[in-house]
Amino acid sequence: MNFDLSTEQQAIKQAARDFLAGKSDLRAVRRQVDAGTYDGALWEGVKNQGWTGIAIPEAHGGAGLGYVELAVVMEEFGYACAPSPLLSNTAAAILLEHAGSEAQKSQWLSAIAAGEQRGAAGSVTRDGSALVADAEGADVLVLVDGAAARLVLPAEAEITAVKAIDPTRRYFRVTGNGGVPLPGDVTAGLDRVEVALSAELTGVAQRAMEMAVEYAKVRQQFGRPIGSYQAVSHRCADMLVDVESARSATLFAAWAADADPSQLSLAASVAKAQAAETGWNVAASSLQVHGGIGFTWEHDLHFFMKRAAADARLFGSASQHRDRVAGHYGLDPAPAQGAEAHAPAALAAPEPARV
Amino acid sequence: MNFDLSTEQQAIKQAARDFLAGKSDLRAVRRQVDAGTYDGALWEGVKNQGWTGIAIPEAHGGAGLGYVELAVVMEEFGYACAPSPLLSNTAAAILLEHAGSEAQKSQWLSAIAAGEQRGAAGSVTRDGSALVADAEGADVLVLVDGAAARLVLPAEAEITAVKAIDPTRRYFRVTGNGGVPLPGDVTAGLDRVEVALSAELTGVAQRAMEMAVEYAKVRQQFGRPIGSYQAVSHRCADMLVDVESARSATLFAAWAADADPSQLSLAASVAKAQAAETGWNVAASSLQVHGGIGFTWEHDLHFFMKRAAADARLFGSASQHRDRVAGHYGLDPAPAQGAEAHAPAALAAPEPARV
Amino acid sequence: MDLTLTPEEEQFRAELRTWLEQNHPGPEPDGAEEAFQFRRAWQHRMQQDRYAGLTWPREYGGRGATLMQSAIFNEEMVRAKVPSPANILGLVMGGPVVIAHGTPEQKERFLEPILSADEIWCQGFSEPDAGSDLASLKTRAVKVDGGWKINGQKVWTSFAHHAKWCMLLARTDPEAKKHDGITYFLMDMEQAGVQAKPLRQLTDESEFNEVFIDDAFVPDENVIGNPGQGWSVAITTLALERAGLSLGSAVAIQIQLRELAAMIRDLGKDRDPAVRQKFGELCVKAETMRLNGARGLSYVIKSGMPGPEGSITKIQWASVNQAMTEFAVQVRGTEGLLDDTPWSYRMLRARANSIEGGTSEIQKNILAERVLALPRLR
Amino acid sequence: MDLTLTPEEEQFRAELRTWLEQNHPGPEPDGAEEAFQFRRAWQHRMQQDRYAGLTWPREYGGRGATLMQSAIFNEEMVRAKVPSPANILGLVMGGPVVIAHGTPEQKERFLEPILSADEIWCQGFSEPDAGSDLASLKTRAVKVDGGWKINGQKVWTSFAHHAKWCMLLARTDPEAKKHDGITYFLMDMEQAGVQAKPLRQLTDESEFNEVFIDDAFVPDENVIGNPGQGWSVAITTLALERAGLSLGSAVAIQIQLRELAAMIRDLGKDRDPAVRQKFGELCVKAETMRLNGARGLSYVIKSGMPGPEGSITKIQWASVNQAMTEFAVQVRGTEGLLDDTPWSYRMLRARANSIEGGTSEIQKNILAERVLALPRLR
Repeated sequence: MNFDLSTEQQAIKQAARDFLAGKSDLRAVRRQVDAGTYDGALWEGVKNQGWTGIAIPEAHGGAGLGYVELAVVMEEFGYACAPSPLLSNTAAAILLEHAGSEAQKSQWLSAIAAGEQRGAAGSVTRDGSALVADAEGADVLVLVDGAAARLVLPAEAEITAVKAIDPTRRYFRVTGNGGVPLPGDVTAGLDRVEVALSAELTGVAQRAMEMAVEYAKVRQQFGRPIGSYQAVSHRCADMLVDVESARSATLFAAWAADADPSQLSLAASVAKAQAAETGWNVAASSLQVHGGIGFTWEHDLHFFMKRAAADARLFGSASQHRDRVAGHYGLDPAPAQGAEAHAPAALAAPEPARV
Repeated sequence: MNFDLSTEQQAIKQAARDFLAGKSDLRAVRRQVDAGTYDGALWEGVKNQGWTGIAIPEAHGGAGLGYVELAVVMEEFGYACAPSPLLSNTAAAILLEHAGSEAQKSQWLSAIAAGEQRGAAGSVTRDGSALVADAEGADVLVLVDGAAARLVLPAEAEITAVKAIDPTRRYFRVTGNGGVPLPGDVTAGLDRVEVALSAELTGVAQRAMEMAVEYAKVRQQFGRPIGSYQAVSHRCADMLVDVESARSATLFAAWAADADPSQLSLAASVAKAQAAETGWNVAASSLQVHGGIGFTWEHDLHFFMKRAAADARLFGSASQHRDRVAGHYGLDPAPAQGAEAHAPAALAAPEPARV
Repeated sequence: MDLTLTPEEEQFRAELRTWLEQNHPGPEPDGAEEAFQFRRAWQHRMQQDRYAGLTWPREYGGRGATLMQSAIFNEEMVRAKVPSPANILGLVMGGPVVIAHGTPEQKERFLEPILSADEIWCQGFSEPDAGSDLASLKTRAVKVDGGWKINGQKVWTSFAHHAKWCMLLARTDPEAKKHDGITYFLMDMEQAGVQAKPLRQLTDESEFNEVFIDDAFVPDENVIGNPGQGWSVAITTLALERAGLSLGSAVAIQIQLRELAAMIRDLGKDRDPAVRQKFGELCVKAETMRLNGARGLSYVIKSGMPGPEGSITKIQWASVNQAMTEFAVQVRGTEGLLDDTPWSYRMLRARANSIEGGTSEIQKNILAERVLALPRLR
Repeated sequence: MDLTLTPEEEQFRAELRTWLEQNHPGPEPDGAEEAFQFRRAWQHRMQQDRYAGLTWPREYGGRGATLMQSAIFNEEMVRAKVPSPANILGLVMGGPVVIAHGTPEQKERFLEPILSADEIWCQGFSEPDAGSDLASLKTRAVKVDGGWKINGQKVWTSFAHHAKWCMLLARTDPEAKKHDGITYFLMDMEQAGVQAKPLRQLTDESEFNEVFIDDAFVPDENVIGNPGQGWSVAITTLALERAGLSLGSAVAIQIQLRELAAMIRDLGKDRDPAVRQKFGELCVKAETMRLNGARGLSYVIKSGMPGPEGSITKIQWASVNQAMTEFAVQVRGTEGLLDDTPWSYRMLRARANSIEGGTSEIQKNILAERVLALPRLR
């Protein structure tokens, strides 16, 4: 058992870290937020890196790497709070791969994975319209409604910009009943989308924690660094517990997606439930460490807090996932418990004791 | 508006404090726990003080004082963790007063209030039997089932001692379908019983907090008193917020029972929901301040923790009361919201704004 | 213990309600400047019937109201959803500090324009390096002929761009012990040495300003109290500012809880036990905060001085407001990410509640040291 | 990253499962002494197939198992609900410390009786005045002819009444700096100067003892390491003790969560959304703890040394076990006050989780100072 990233995975992480530090540092993020746009050059770079199809099989034009690699990249996008359509594009590709017909896949998946076309995905809300990140300018939309999904072309729908809590990404309402269903296993796709979101949330939380820790080391009050007060240092320790929990859960879910899909349903829900809470809680806690300065627009922290608030609500919420986890642990009526018949391969959650 | 205890109320508080310090200090509590008995002399003293009927009208043989006075006395019984049937006796008297027929009242209430007979009350559980504190040796039992209650004579029921989490009081299962219904307003009685329980919980929490604070002042680790570490001092400050919240809510509910019953339903639920959480949380937090020594039987803290765990579960639970509070604040279907028509007399929770 | 109001208090409330109904200024206009002028007019209306300067003695143009009346007033203002008067800091801090510590000439000069909102007041206490540790402030005042020359920087100053007068703490004796070398000034904001720059918040508003002070001048007659006694002047005002506020804040939260209940019903989640538990818990917390506030007020009315217990409701207010707004956003599900209700703004704004007016950590220090008598850390 | 087990590890698990099924000792008998003898027999059975001393080198009678195998072993022991072996402290601490720091003679003398449970070991580290601040211990050892004379008091000593040997920390040089004057002794418990007195817990059990040491004697040959180096000897053993434990602890919690789910179904509350939320949250916390434990184990396997990150799962374990047991009692409603299921005992016992083995506060200090490099408080 090796829970560490492989040398190749570490190289991908470093490449993503370097790429984003160069192309999307926090001054660049701020510029895009002020302009309400994305940096086209950044997106070109993303495509050139092959990240648009990192976890998509080579047969469908992707890089043929796994969800661990995708999680590694997405965590860095969260760490950088990079304004980019990558997440929504990734969600569309994943849903197409897992739920699309062969025709849909051959028409769209390869193009999206290769970066020739751009996809966007989101979920349908109460009024029947969908909330979709980066819908405008996308070539194809995937709209999820419960366990169903349909593929919609931009021309078939009305796409309206909406003001969202998160200024680092662009959100849209997509209205219209058109489109064709994805016939396959939407849930399998959604679980993998949650892995990507959990990874981004982990990166967001990691950065917010680092900001708090660095500030606590230098900010002096009453003659000593505030990080020497347990009110602050224990707060930071709590952040660490949360961040590591989100990361462990995300990596495990990513690994399950790659190597042991029988564990994915539970693992993805654990990851999203944990990461959604972690993202906001750590960012909010970091703000408390910063005091007033963290409440200013000039400080970068709020971008992370707002991104966390949005990511937590894209696709499944923490409470939906907790409910699902409760089912996995025995609160569903008996028929739904079939998954337990699986023999755990490695790090499986325990079956009931046999003695 | 005067939220302070009156001179008379303060005198009652001091009398109860002195009485219990003299007759039921912690060594006495420990003796009773070891023996599994109550101190008969203590009960005689309680009767002589008139506390068996403190909030019962003089017409029914009580002292004709109010629920504030009852709350003051019950808080002291919690503060002392006194092993005594007073709480159960009080609950029986309250329920008889508010839900009993005139015949039931004249037969039982005066005798209980005067201390000539002893009552006990509890609630019916899933299997139809009731859990009743101090049922054994009682002259009359009041068993509550939802919004109904019945009066049962000991001869009509089977009374079996049960092992409970709280060794400072004696608990029994009462089985049997006999008895006669109390025809009146059980809910009005129950709300007042919750006031008594909330007061006892407040006293329990107050004592557990004082123990933590005193220990934190004297216990030294790493060369200074542990109370100078924010991990400890902020924990104690949190206890204070909880204890004062429980006390404010309890006193308000007691006052409402006396002076403005239209506010009692909400106030009693707020008090019990807060006090039930406060009792356990403060006791558990106090244990953490104490470290290992607080985990020993020799230390008195655990009596308070266990009493808090039991009180929180007698009659309504915190979650039932939270649900009821949610209803009061607008989550009930419209018909149930009639109570809002009441004009608030003084410290009423706000109506919706009118502009 | 008696929680009923006196007939006079009931009458005060009844008259105030009627007055608020008859004089409600209507919805606040959009735009910061428009809103400010709106609030100035509203204060003027209040002043005409002696509702501005409510607790000020009548001889200074106030109503001489009791603390209880003041609490009723705060509650009713919140309940009626009227805006704050434009010169709120002048009314709740500036006037009281001048009345308590000012010379006859200062009272003559400053009080009336506060009431009329002709002169707006702001507060210059916090500095970038002096937040929780306020007494470490570095802004310097040096004695010059006829007054003081001030240099330094202040932050979190509301209304600085509208203000005529700044209640300024500056260090006049760098040799003195930390708290002893501070003096309380009234600094004229309309001078070349003073620059106010709006501070953009993460909510994208600018409630506050940075104030850059570069060789500003304050004449001797605008020192409040004696030089070197500024800390104690400021402390008494801060304490008075808080007394009676918590009841109003609790009522404001309870009104929002009613709003939230309506939203939950609209979402069809009012029978969801998980939602009811969380919502009920918020109501319990808000109500215990309100009752703690009432108990605290009762204590202040009796003792005349706010005690450290005020920190209890300050902590609770931040905690319950943060929890309530987060829950309101959460209960909307995916649509919670939209900025189409007041809740996402409120959720962000609430993060400052545990910082502004003394962080929750400082409040817990106060409770631990001054109520529980635990040993000091420092 | 690869979370599959190697074929050897899979085989180890499979063989162990079979072995546990075939050799499960059955339910533990009532009564403390009966239970202890039962565990002694169980350890003897384990030793016969080299499952006692699992990670000890084969030359000392162990199995030479890897850390991964050890973690699998802990998990399977929990899953099979077999008791701990009687001499658990000898196996996980005593043997490893003798193997790492002992002389050849000490290895010859002490190791075999640990494995066979013929000699039970206990630990004498904590003292009444030295809890979190362990290095402030006061038990004194004075050099005498051929050995040391010991005086002092220890507390929280498990198995003291059965133990032959006590791993004892005592101060040998009162002049030295706090951590430098401490020596690690193996003290014979069977001597007149040593009295063990059971410490009754609030759960009404006595897992631990106080040990009163009055002129006890330890010969020179029973000092581990050099005099004055006891602190570092103890620290390495404590760290090793913890590595690999968290996986087993997480699995134990997850098994109890399954029990809890069954109880919730029996109560008819499995479809109550409020119950499902709380229960699901507990499952999430337990699972993230397990995964953090696995990640930590993976790190230790690679680096050879447990790092400060182990404090993460220690904190989580206490937190989730306390929350789970409280919820289990709570979900029963009024019947939660009864002591007729294991849950009320577990809820009380869980309160010690955030104290025993290093308080949660100390764990947070460790994370803050050693992982996040925040400045030290002291």
